[in-house]
Amino acid sequence: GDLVINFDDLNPGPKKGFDDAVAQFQAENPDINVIVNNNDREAHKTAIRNFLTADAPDVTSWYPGNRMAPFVDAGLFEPVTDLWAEQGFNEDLAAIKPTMSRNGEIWGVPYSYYQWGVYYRKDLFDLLKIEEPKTWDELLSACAVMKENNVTPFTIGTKFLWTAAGVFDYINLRTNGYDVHNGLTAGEIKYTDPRIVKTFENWAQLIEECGFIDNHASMSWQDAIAPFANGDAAMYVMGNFSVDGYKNAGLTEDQIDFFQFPEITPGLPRAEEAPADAFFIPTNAKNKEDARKFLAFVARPDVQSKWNATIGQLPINSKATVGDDKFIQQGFETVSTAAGLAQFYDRDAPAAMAKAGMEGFQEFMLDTSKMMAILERLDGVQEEVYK
Amino acid sequence: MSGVKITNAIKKYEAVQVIHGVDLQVDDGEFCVFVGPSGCGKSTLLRMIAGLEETTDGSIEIGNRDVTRADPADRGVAMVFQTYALYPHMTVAENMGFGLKMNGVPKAEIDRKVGEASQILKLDDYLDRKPKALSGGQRQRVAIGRAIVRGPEVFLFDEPLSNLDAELRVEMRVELARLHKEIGATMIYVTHDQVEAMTLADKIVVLRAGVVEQVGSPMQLYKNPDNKFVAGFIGSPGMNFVNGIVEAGAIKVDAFADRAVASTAKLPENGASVTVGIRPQHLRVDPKGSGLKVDLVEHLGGVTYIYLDAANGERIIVEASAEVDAPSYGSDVSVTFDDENVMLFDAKTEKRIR
Amino acid sequence: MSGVKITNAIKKYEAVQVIHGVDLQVDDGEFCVFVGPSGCGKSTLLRMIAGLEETTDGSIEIGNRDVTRADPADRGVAMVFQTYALYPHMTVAENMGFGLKMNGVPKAEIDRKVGEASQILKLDDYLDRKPKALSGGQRQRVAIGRAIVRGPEVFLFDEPLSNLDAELRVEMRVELARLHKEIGATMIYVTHDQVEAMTLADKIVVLRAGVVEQVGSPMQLYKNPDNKFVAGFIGSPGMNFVNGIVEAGAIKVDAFADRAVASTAKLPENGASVTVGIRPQHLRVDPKGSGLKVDLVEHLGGVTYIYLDAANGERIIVEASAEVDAPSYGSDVSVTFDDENVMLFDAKTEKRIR
Amino acid sequence: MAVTDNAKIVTQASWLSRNKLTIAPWLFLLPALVYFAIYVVIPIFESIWLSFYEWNGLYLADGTSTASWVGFQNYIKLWDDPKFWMSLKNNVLWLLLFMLAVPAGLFIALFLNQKTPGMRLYKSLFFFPFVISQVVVGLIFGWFYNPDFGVVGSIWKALYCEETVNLLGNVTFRCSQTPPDILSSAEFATYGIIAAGLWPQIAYCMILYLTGLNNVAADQIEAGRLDGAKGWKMLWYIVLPQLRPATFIAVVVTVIGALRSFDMIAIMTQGGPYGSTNVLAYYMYETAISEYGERYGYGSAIATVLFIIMLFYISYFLWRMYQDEKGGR
Amino acid sequence: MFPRPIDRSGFATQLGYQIIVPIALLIWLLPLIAIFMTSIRPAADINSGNVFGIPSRIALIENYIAVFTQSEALRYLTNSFLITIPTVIISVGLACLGGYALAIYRFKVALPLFFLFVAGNFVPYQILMVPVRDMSVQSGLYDTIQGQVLFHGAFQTGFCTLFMRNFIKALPFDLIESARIEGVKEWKIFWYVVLPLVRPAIAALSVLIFTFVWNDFFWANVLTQGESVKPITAGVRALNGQFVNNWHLVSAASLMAAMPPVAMFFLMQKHFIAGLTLGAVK
Ligand SMILES: Nc1ncnc2c1ncn2[C@@H]1O[C@H](COP(=O)(O)OP(=O)(O)OP(=O)(O)O)[C@@H](O)[C@H]1O
Ligand SMILES: Nc1ncnc2c1ncn2[C@@H]1O[C@H](COP(=O)(O)OP(=O)(O)OP(=O)(O)O)[C@@H](O)[C@H]1O
Ligand SMILES: [Mg+2]
Ligand SMILES: [Mg+2]
Repeated sequence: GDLVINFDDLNPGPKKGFDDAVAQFQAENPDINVIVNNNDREAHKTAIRNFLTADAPDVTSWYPGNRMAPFVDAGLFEPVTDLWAEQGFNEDLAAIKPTMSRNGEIWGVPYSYYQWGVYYRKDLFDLLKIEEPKTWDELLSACAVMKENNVTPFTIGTKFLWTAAGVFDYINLRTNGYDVHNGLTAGEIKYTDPRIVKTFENWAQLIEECGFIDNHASMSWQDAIAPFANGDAAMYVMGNFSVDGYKNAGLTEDQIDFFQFPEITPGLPRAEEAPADAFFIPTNAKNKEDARKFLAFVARPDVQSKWNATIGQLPINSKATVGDDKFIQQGFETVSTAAGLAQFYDRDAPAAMAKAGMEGFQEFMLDTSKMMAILERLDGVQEEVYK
Repeated sequence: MSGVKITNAIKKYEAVQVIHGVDLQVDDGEFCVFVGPSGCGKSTLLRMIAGLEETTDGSIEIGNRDVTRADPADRGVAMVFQTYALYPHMTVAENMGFGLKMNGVPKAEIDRKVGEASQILKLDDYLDRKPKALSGGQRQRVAIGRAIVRGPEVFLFDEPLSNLDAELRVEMRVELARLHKEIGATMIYVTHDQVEAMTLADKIVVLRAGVVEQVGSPMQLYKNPDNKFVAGFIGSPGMNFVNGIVEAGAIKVDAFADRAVASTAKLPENGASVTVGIRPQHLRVDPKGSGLKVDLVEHLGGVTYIYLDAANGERIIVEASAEVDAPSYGSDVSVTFDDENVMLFDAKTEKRIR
Repeated sequence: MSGVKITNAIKKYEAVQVIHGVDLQVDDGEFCVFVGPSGCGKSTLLRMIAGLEETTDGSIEIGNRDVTRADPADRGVAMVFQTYALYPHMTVAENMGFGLKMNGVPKAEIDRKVGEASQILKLDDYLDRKPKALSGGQRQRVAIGRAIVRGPEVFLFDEPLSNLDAELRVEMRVELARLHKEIGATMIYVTHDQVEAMTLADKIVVLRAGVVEQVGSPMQLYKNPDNKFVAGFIGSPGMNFVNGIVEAGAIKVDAFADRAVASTAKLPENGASVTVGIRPQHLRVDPKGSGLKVDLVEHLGGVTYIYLDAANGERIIVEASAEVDAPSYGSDVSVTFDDENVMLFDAKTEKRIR
Repeated sequence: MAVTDNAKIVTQASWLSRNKLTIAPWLFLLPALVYFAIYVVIPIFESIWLSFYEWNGLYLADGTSTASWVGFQNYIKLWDDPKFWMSLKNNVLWLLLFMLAVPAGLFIALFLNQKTPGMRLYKSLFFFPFVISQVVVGLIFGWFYNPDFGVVGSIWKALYCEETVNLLGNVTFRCSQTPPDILSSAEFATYGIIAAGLWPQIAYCMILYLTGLNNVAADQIEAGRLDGAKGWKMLWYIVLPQLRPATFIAVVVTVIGALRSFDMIAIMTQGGPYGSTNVLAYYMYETAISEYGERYGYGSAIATVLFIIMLFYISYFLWRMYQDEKGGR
Repeated sequence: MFPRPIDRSGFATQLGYQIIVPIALLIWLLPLIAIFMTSIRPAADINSGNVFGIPSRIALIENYIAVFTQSEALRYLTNSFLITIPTVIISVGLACLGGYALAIYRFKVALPLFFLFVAGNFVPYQILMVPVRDMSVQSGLYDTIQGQVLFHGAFQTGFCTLFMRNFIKALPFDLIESARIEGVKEWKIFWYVVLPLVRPAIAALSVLIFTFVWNDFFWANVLTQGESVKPITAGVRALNGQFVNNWHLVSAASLMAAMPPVAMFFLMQKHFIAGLTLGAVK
């Protein structure tokens, strides 16, 4: 029968990865007629709220963590706990299982994730004789060298807010660890908690002693690539998807490299940001049988290997193989050895909180002296949101 | 038979009553003119006949059919508006034929009727023009043509000439008179131009505040008005009115230097106040007399108006022929007249004393 | 001394010349009326005096000051517009005092002057109203009051009464005459209403197509017009014009059934065409005669107009007194008149033949 | 039989024709009325109703709404919501500053109210900004303000920066002062957006005034000239009072424009930086259907507040209209 | 005329005025000129910071072609037309009927109903957003051209009715009465007498509504999600995200979005301005 899949990425790479996978699935299941609705990511975010009730596809892409919570709570997703058991996903996809679960059931099947970390201009580092910093102090001293040479250490574009959240997440993960991240995004830890304050103080130090480019608040993350590409800024805290952007800006693989965000609190188990993409079956799907087939298919090691090789991301299935791209390799290394995987601030926290929090981060980056006022305000929002 | 008969017609706009029970008979083929001061209800009455205003009470018959509640279209009337109400997007021919066309009259017949009407009105050369390209008089003619084409029993005109300039007005007035003679239909005509009323009407209806004051032929109204209002309203310049006191079978009038006016009318008892009316044409200035001061002399070429002020503040206008030497400003004069030209009115009821 | 002297004034709008060298002297205290057909340049000339239109060439003096290039406000003139041009957002008092206020006159003095003017014009009770809340005549008075308050040397009026209805017009006309007598200022007045011109003017200026046709007192123009245009323009109903042929020291007129008209004027040679003019008032209908067909008889109460058609298509209007029995429609009549009332005009140049 | 039938038809027809002036208007009006009611009138009440619910916009799988009644809770929350007050404050700022469009429009209109050759073309060119989509205006100004690639940036570079090469030999700029980042500054961003919004709005007011000036009674101007009013006095005492209808409508459209300010904000800042350029219209949108929103009840409460504010103007406008109507036919 | 006509002043003033006006215009339109200039620059100019100067090369055609080939601009433009034109037809058509009813007939609720349309026209969009969006989703009109047309049509009907009613009200009522006396049926009066006379109003209104709807951005956001039915305004925003730093392309796309209303304005200027002032002022 017909299998309707709503997908959410029109960018060439991801689109190809998906299309290839669909083609393969189609080839393997000639009796199933796959119909694809591919939409822009932002549009998809709006659309899913409607199509789940009004015009449900059989499979839709979506994100785990808090992002799936409202749909799960409204009973709009079909649990696939049994599928996981059947297919042995509980073992193969173990790392992601917590974020795919809610209310004691598992709700979808992930096909990919990617690492975050610090991308840097290797040629600049070489020129300034700087090593990849492993610790906070190393980072700060590296910054000092850069600044002496008129190089802005970090580039960033915070116009759309979420990039700042990435920085926050990392400093927080390194300052307080994975549990505090989860506690905070779950509303269990207040923003004025001394541990979070510490995170912000570290961030303030980073801004003070390293520094971000000027005018980041008027730039998108793509805009922020320009100074990086031009050599005016040396580092970029980003997700792996940005590599394409660097290359488009004319940088070669030799000029850029990746390191894990340096350690801050010594001895803390290292957790990483690694947002995952997944497929879900809507409750109102018409062809759930084939939908389950597709979900099983996308989790297959061979499928994930090939797919992620195409899109330059990391497969989740532990049996899958990783592409030979240098960033993928490093990412795999980073993520697979991590003690915990965070989704992302705006996926782990509920929407209203995430919005307020990210605005706070942006404001903080523009004026660190407002720290306490911001944190108190976020406490207020937190109280409201998690009520 | 297509006269119009109005019986006790009443019109109310919500609480306000504007027509207070009008009874009127317009005979077949008659040219009837409604006159009266502004706001007296002339248009309203006309529009009630047309069916454009509902008649609150009473009845209206046209040619013996009771049309009080009939649709305007079914009354056999045609109306010419003050603004002409020509359809600006249609040519003259289309304007005239529109009503017929909408009622499904065959094209050939429309053309024939329009042709006839345009011949009567000398509009043949303009049939393809839009109203914009016509002069005021021509537009007026088209409006009339539109009425003629429908061959109504009764023509209604609401101040059809008031938008024309003085010269054209005279011309169109003459033309209307001829038209009436030609087609002989019943016509009801609203105006507040005296001259139009006097020259066109077979029958004038003088309205005041929604009430008919007098009905009659122009000369009847001019020569034999029923009351002070009609007397003052008909004739130009208006009749002079001064106060008089009945004294021993005659009337003593201050303004006439106490000259007693003899009268054949049934005078009220001695000492009663009456209003004495006399037309400017019937007065002559007597430079040897006294009691009236010359306030203003207006020479109009053929005729001269002399404004006289009486000691008691009353004002008298004398119309003199241009040949007569006018008295000079400020001089003291009196007036002479024939007693038979004097009309008397009750000072209170303003009714004519005959 | 505040007369107005215009010397060879010329006005051009770009290429079009609308005033072709006007020379005119208006004496101090004189009431001068400009008349002429629409578009002849009356308003333009007046506005040139006011300074609202630039004078292309020539000069304008007011009270011996050359003001040809002066600002309107500095000419010592006040103007009353046809539309009144009252400021709708100001009360009557503010309207009248505005000019003074703009010239920095102290408030107390403004109030005094406005008070005076409003007394003259009987506007005391309306000082706090906005123009919207006034009747047409009252508005007109405010417009005049605004002019009076400024105490100008010259008052200019551009058809000030033409927006009023007939009755009010008469009333305001009389009032204007009185006002002129009262303040004695120079007034220049544009109208195309004949009656206004005849009754108000000390001096009438007849304009045609930007050229002065004749200047003179009303009676001069009426009795002794210089040309056919003036003769036809002044007097109502207009002078009858018919064609005549000079024949043996007299004029043979078709329309008069070949009755020869004797004349003391210097006649052109025999056989020449002349235009014969005679006013309707000077004609009498002779029911026993023939040659003219009665086309229409209009009874106006005091007076009756008889429209006669000659065989050659010429039309003659006779004004008869109401007392005279009018001939019936279609009957064949002739007219009689005194030869001395006939005026002759050159058929080509239209100049009077004296 | 046939006779009675006929009689029936006649009476029916006559009932119809007798009442045709009662029925006809409804037949003409009904399509527009029903359609308008469905899409505009009823939703207003639905929105107000919804503002008493908490709802994340989702329906259960069976199609029933997940909304739950919370009474005045949303309004209470609003009262404590700093972003709401920030938005309201910005709305007021918009209202006040947008009013500048009125005198500015008047000024330009006066400047252009001449009949020299080519003036018609100039006038219409001046009118351009109004016709252009606010999205485009927002983009243009966003680019204008951009401190790096935009016009402000270019000017800044020309003034305060020198061109050098960086470590890698690429061309770069060293500036003695950081350029103003208008749209990222909490203090200035709102002003920046308002300035952009004023551009088309001034054009709008200008056209209203130009037509107004066209209709200024020439005779009153002339009377004023005879009365010695010149220049500003003429403007103040004679022209402006006559322009009152134009001014009224310019104020109305400007108020509405200010309260509807959505497009510019959506394009230029999305309410940022950190909510400092938010206005009720955008905040409502953000709360209800943006990525981080989905609080429909709360959004409806914001919309209701906005609606109530607008209601004052609507009522005032209707009242004025009613006054006019009373005078008419 | 106020201020005093300049052609009455001295030559110097006249000349000064003739010089100042174009300069003022230039400053006034600077933003537009700037983006036009940008839209004809080659990418290299932007990158090298030549934003203001003379373009190193006129890349007009190239840039505009790039916009079409590298993005969905063509589809956005088509969508805009598909949304705008039917909207104009629907709203103006209904408003003619409704305005006629409200203007010509005396019935008690005419004024309140008229005010309802007027008020609806001033309502902030936000108050309609949630229910309209929800209704569209429920009825399957969400994310369709029809959905947008239907909403815009309804909303603009308010303004159009206001406009048409006032316009028809200003027609001489005698015309209607005259037709009634002639026995013309009500709908025929509407069709043969009123409609031909309101043609100028229809033209004015159509241009106006065209511009309003074309320039809509809010509802495009609320009622659509995908590329396929987005109008150009929303499209330009999307392009802005896509053509990061390619300001020459963004400018070209923006100008393209602005073009139809601008062209409309230029062609129908008289009607447009009449519409604005008439609709508003009356
Ligand atoms: N629709 C209406 N509602 C209330 N009163 C009305 C209406 N129409 C007319 N009137 C009143 O009815 C009276 C008569 O009006 P009508 O128009 O018949 O006067 P008229 O004699 O034709 O006056 P005019 O000579 O000025 O045309 C007036 O007092 C007028 O105010
Ligand atoms: N601004 C102008 N440009 C060109 N021609 C004009 C202008 N104003 C008036 N005219 C022309 O000048 C002539 C005289 O006009 P003016 O207004 O003085 O006539 P008028 O005698 O006052 O007429 P009316 O009795 O109709 O008021 C007319 O032919 C008119 O067309
Ligand atoms: Mg009337
Ligand atoms: Mg004039």
